[in-house]
Amino acid sequence: MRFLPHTEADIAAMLEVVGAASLDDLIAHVPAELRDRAAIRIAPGLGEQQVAASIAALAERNRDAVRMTSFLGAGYYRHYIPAAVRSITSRAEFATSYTPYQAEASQGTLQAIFEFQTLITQLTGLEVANASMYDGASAAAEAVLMAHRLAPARSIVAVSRTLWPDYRAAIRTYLSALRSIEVVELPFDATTGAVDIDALKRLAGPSLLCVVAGYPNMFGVIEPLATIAEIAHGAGALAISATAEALALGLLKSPGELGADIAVGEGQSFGLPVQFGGPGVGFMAARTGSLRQMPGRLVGQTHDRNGTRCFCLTLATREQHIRRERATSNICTNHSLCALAATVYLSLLGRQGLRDLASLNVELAHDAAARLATAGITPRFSGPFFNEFVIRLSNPVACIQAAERNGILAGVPLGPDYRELPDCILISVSELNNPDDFARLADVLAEVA
Amino acid sequence: MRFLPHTEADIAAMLEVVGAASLDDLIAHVPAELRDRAAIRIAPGLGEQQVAASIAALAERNRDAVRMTSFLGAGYYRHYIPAAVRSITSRAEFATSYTPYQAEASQGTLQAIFEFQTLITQLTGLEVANASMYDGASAAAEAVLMAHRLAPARSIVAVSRTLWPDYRAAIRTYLSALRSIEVVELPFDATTGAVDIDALKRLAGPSLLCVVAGYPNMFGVIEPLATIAEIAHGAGALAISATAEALALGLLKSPGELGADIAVGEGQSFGLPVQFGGPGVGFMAARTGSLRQMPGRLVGQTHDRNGTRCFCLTLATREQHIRRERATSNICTNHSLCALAATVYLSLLGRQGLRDLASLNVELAHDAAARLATAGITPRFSGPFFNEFVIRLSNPVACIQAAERNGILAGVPLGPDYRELPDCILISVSELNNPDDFARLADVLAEVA
Amino acid sequence: MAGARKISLAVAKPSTEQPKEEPPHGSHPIPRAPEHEPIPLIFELSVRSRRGANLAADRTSQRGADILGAKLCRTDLAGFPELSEPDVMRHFLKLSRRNFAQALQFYPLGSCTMKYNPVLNDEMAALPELAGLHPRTPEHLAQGALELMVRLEAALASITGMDAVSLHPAAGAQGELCGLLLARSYHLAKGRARTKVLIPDTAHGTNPASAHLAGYKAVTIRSNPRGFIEAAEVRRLLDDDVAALMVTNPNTLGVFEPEIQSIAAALHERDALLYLDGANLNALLGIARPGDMGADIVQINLHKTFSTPHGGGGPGAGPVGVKRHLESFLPTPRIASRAGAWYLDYDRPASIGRLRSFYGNFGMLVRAYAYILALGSDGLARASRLAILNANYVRKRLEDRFPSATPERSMHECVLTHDLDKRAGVSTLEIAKRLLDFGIHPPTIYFPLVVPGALMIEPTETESRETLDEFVAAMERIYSEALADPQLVKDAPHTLALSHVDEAEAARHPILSWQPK
Amino acid sequence: MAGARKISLAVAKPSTEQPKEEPPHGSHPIPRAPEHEPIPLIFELSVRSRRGANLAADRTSQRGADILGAKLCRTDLAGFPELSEPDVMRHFLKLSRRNFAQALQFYPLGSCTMKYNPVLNDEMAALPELAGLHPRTPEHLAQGALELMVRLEAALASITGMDAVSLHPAAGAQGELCGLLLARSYHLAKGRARTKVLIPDTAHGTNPASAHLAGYKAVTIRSNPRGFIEAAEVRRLLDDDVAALMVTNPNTLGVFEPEIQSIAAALHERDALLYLDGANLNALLGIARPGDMGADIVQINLHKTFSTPHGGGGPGAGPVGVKRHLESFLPTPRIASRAGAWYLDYDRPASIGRLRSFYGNFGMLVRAYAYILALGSDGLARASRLAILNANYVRKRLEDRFPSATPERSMHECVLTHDLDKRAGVSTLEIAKRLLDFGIHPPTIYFPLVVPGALMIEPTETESRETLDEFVAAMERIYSEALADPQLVKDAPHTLALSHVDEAEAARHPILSWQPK
Ligand SMILES: Cc1ncc(COP(=O)(O)O)c(C=O)c1O
Ligand SMILES: Cc1ncc(COP(=O)(O)O)c(C=O)c1O
Repeated sequence: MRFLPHTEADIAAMLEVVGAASLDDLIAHVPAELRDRAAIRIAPGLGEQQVAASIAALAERNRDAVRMTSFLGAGYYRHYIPAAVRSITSRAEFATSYTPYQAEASQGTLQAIFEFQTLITQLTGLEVANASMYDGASAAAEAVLMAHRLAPARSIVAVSRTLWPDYRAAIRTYLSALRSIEVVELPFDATTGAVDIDALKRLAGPSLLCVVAGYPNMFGVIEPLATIAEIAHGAGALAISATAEALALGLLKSPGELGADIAVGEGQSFGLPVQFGGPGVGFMAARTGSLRQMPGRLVGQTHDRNGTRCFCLTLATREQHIRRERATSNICTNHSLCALAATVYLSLLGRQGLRDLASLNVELAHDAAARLATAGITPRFSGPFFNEFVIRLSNPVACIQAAERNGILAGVPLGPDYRELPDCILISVSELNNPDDFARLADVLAEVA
Repeated sequence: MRFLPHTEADIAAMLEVVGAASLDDLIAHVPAELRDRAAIRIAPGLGEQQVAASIAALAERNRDAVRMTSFLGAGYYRHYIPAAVRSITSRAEFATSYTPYQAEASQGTLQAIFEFQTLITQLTGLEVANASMYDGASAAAEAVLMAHRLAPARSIVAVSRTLWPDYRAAIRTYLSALRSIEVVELPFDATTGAVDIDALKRLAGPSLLCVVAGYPNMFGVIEPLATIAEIAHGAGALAISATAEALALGLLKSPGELGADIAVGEGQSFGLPVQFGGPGVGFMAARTGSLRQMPGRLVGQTHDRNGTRCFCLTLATREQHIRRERATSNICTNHSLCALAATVYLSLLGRQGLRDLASLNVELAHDAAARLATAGITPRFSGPFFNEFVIRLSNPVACIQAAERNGILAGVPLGPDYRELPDCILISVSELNNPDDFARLADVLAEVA
Repeated sequence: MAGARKISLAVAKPSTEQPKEEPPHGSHPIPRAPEHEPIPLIFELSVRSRRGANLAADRTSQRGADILGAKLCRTDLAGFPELSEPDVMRHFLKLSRRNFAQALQFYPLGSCTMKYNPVLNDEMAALPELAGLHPRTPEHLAQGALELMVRLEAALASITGMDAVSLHPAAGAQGELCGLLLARSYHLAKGRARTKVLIPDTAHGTNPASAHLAGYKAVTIRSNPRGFIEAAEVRRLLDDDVAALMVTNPNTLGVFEPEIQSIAAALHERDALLYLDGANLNALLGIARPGDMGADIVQINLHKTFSTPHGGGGPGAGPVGVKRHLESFLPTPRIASRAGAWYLDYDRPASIGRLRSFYGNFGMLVRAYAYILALGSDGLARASRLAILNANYVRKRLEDRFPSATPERSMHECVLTHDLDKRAGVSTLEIAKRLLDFGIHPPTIYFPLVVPGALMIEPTETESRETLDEFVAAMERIYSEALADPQLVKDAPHTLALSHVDEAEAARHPILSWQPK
Repeated sequence: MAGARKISLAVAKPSTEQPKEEPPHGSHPIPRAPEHEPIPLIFELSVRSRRGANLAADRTSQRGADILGAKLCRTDLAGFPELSEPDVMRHFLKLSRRNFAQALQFYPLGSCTMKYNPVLNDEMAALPELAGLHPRTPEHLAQGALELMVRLEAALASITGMDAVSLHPAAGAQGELCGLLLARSYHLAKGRARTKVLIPDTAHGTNPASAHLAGYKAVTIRSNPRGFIEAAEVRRLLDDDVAALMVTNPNTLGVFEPEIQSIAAALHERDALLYLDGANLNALLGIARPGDMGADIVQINLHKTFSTPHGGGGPGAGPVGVKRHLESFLPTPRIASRAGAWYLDYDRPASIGRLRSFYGNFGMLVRAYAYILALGSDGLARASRLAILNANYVRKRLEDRFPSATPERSMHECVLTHDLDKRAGVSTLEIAKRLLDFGIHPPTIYFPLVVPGALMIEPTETESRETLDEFVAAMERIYSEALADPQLVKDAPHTLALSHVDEAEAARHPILSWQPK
């Protein structure tokens, strides 16, 4: 087998050193009845050519989808990925190393993650960011748990209904064991598509632990984060912003500037392919004061014996391998290589380029909305939006099917996740779309609707 | 422009150092009438996303061809390329360095090429091999020029008609300035498809400089190289073997063993894509005695001040940058990265793997021939063949078109290059073909023929 | 392999001998090697208004900002990088060269299974039809991806002997949390809220942490002096508050738990569940299946046993396998079939819900599936046997100087200890740092916690005997150095860009991000 | 860029100061850094019957060998590598790290245009529809590839001001041979066999070598003290035996040939041709076109001006551009159109024929085309201007210590000289080797031959001012070192795996391949 270097001669010689008669002799102590039943019932091994062919055959069955004009978003976003990102993240030194416990042998990863942490603080407008989380949804859940550690006496978690369904579900699941906590869903304003501020005000009391709002939210709407934070703070609660389209942070006011205490999100837009939903990269930033309650790894700056600046994992005392059941989280393996991809991506676009791209996304999304409007299809909500917006259709199913027949993935139907929006679909636009995509979409929808 | 680091501030500061008022001031000494006409008349620059899109659009127009079942060969061969080859050759350290003049800063390339040279000597059964040539055709031409330097008094170059048309053309063109040399084409035996031995015997005289034969040849036929070499040597001439399907050397007796004095060929089969004909990698090997007449770069083993073994370019006194017009060749930039690809490929397959693959190719080609025979289509030539063979069809054009309609590239028609074989096509088989490809081909051809 | 041995000898020259690669003119100061120079931060390399990647021909769109207006938009991204593309590339290429990596050197990090990662697998994951497939794609257009996931689930189920597998969790630890929440739902469904999970003292830190997250009290169970858990001890601690026992098998000492079956039986008598931490599955392929051991739940670290690249700390994937009685609780969605087509089934009332977005770390799943196809039934079974051979070979060769922490036979890894701290005041950490001078990544150290100064060595099956011999030579060399010249070891590494990184300082005054001056 | 400067200063510490990265306990021998260990040859790493890449599940086919029989088949590939895939990968990854490279560091190799190579271009060339397209594909199924080539020909024609371009030649030197054979056919067609080609003393070695191959006598023409060719001198040497003059413009001194137009005129008066070596085209984009200078023939090194990676010495591509009167002689096939489709035209009776297989180094053509699209008319014009700025900046900053070999304005590169050999016995080669200690690849040295101890520096436009400043600092540093402590420079490099590679020994006793013991 091409990955296994051992020749029969090697095996014989090594067995002799070990003092075993055969390979099976080495596992003779494993109960026989286990060994007898352990034979693996899958096909025998294939050569590389055959492996490549059989996976290519599976991939082929997704081919139509990836060739269509797409308006899919709703938590994961289609963006152009510069080749440099792939080239750097595929460097064996980055891809095949592990958690940088040995600082002297891991400065590449450590410095890159330190740079990632810095970029996240710059984007979120908060002081400290960690080395990455699994994804936006689990990061949101961990943020609520963090808030709970910061204010253990409080019990109500207000989660905006405009948060992505996966994020809400993850929060519920992560909290399901915490009987003391009650998760309350904040309704949205049926006109604006943003959090219902009055509902929030009604919840804002001494037992409110935190408010979690999307920024922008599931509908693409840019929540009034400042107001939300103000109300939360007024009740002594924490404001948590969650961002799935991280590109928005390149143009919008930062969560920190608007008062968020914890900002989490999904960094997939920063140089990671949509690859059927993962891996992306979760990020989390907060204020210095809450540092010791932050989950996940942290890379810190230090120096070596000769005073050379360098980097190492730090504050591990918060982590499971030292703190065990009292750790701030159970996370161990995180999404380091994805964080590297985001770091390369953000470094390439840079200060002006990221803003420009975000601005272009806003521009194109609004051009798309305008074009649909000429076909009589107008946004369902009045709130300002980034690069996604909701439209209402008389017959969404038929529309989506008609679009598909015309080589267009029209968008994500909201019905399944929002009973109250059975006739709505979410249209996501990015720099990968162009004006005639909009025309084609408008024409198809107009025809059916 | 994203590749150009200069900011306006940089430019201003640098101009001041240089003492120029503007960028154009730097080129003021270039005649104005030249500058006035020099404006480049192409489109302005594009972003990476647009570049990728426009090239993808061109590529899309070749899509049908690359998705068809193919039997194309005739000098360039379809083989599976292990991913490791791409991953190694794309290492920035290999891809973006240049000719290893500074040995201390180039050991990676130098050692890899030394390994390449060794592999080529092992495959060809000759003592010395160079660091690579452009391709098989130019290597064949350089081999004849080398022979000319070794035996300047002789004038007749016998080139087998079964040598690939491109190789024959390259030899003629490279020699076109040498008025003293006469290139004679050796006919092939109409039954075996190999060199007409009697014709060779007739040429074998005191003025015969060398014989160049394909091994295997254009028709896939394995030439009787030993006999050819014997006859050449009998006349005091040199025997040169040229191999386009280098995979054959993993199984066939080596040219050196059979008496070839110089062995050249195309290494594309060793881990390089067919990419519309280039770059591949030419190789050349010869006997130690002719070393000083060998063209191209050579990497040699040596040691540094501390006795550490290392490698460097050597015998540069043969080369143009020192010898100028008296150099053994004008070649400077060669195909180093392609030689690296071949080195990785051959190292991966290894001693047994290369032989196995060659053997499998023979097996599949003969299975294909057998399957076609059941449809009444039999090989045109009786000589033993490696992984290509010629068939005769009553209506080759119609057959090829019919096959195409059935998603098959049936093979290369020989008519254009061989007037005497108007109704023949060359079928090339490799590990990328499978038995039901053969059945499909046989059925289509049977139908039309 | 003369060559390779030459290496280890060259490194292992007697500490007295003048190293021959020193230039004769010792008088000159040797400047720091270029590859040892500190690398500025990307922010420090920035130059105001320098541009990297651009939109169409550097097209800048202000319109978007105008549409949203100043009230919503930030003024600037002050401090953000401003570099040309060439300089960005150079920066990260240089950084990459500051890492040790499995692809470059021996990396026997215990419990992490740093085996060879075939590059083909990365190429497969990058196929446009897989990497470019949006998770919200209508199911009928994503049948290839769903089929791949179903096949992987089936392969993992067969390999582990479980009835159903969920590919949902992002990593092992999330798999643990998932598994324990399944246990919780199982007991709640039976109308009881159990409160405790038994966890051996040898367990990985994620186990107690996950138990805590799942709302359980982690009760430590002692492993016996030979390094395994006794069924009797389990029985002693068992009561009706115990929801499950979490055990790693082979455990973190590399020992196969000999009483695992009776432990399972004991648990099942009380309707408590056996959670098997499958991080060490690389020892068991074709040898013993968690399902057959009696495990009700197992998590599988694809980035370990199934060779997805570790990426400097992830991403990984931590699928969970369960027995039939727990299937209904698995995370949503499940992949189900209807009229010959796969679809995503969200209608799972008993499910624990979700721990992350979408369907799992698909990119990692593709790699693991490619790896399983490549090895197949024969290759996987052979891989575990050779992993065991390698671990026992290293253990045996080192036993005089670095004895095993357990008398039991080792499986895929061995945990060694030593007396150098007592004899020479040389610590395990110092030994680890000295290994760096030999171009070898140190093993996992000081884990499991029950072993003083533990060196946890997992060679994996993809390492050749020659590589193991070089490692052994280095360890022997360090042992004698420690006795002859302890300071030499304590001052290590001597040959890298850095030495003695001050981790205490980093924790005392945390600097976690770059600040503009 | 404080950071970046820090580097150059750190390296450039006074030679007396004790380098602070030396561990305090200087008593210990510092073993050779792992990354400086010699790497065994792949053959030395082989172990009998170890297997790497396999066919389907290691299926070995003996049948093929049986079909051909023992008479035709070799018995074995004795000595061929036998390694596992992981060990092969490790070997070549380790080797890769022993190279300096443009992507990693400043690489101002004069006359080679080591500019940034965008990785996108490699990805484009690797697209299955391009990399997987067989050269014998029927033309109607390869229209995309043919169209790409036609567009590239057109772009190159417009950039160089020529009437027609052939993408056929594999590299610059083959382009030269091609061009001179075109000249030869041109004259033969006019019924005369001219015998001489005039070549300046500053010419690259490939020029006389190509002239010789094309059957011409290379007649050297002196450049004047200011470093360029005078039309008067050309006239003096011109007679009816002169087929062409081969001139590089800007020449290898980096000087734009001021009299190029009158030189062309002089040649044309005698119906001799002007061959312009376009290796230095990076100086001319949007500034001056060979065609407008009066060139009849020009070769273009795509691996220089158009950024295809140099690959450790190739592959490159050397398209040839000609004026109308030479078009009919271009190599076959030409790409022509018929009924709106592209086809390969072999019916070119006047053609010189072929110099290589198929249609050119297509993979390189794709990269060059992608590069041209990315820069476009504006980017290309700016690139040359910035390349010129960089060269003149370096020249100016260094002029006190390393004066320019010519008083003329430099274009994209500058050729410097020095008096260190006289003043301190330090040679240009020694300066070059010392640069390696600063992590900088040396410039081209001892070329052009007319300049004693030449340092030929071509920064290219993709290098930032900070990088140039670091280079200048290193050069200044070396200059003072040479005067203060010449031996320090003569013993360099001090920081790499090797120092003072014995090239004489390699030539004296050539060992060109590994031999089994
Ligand atoms: C025994 C054991 N269990 C669980 C884990 C956690 O897995 P992950 O790091 O994938 O979250 C690890 C990883 O180090 C481990 O070694
Ligand atoms: C001036 C000049 N002419 C010609 C050449 C030859 O080009 P190539 O190396 O591509 O054959 C070179 C390459 O170094 C050169 O610098």
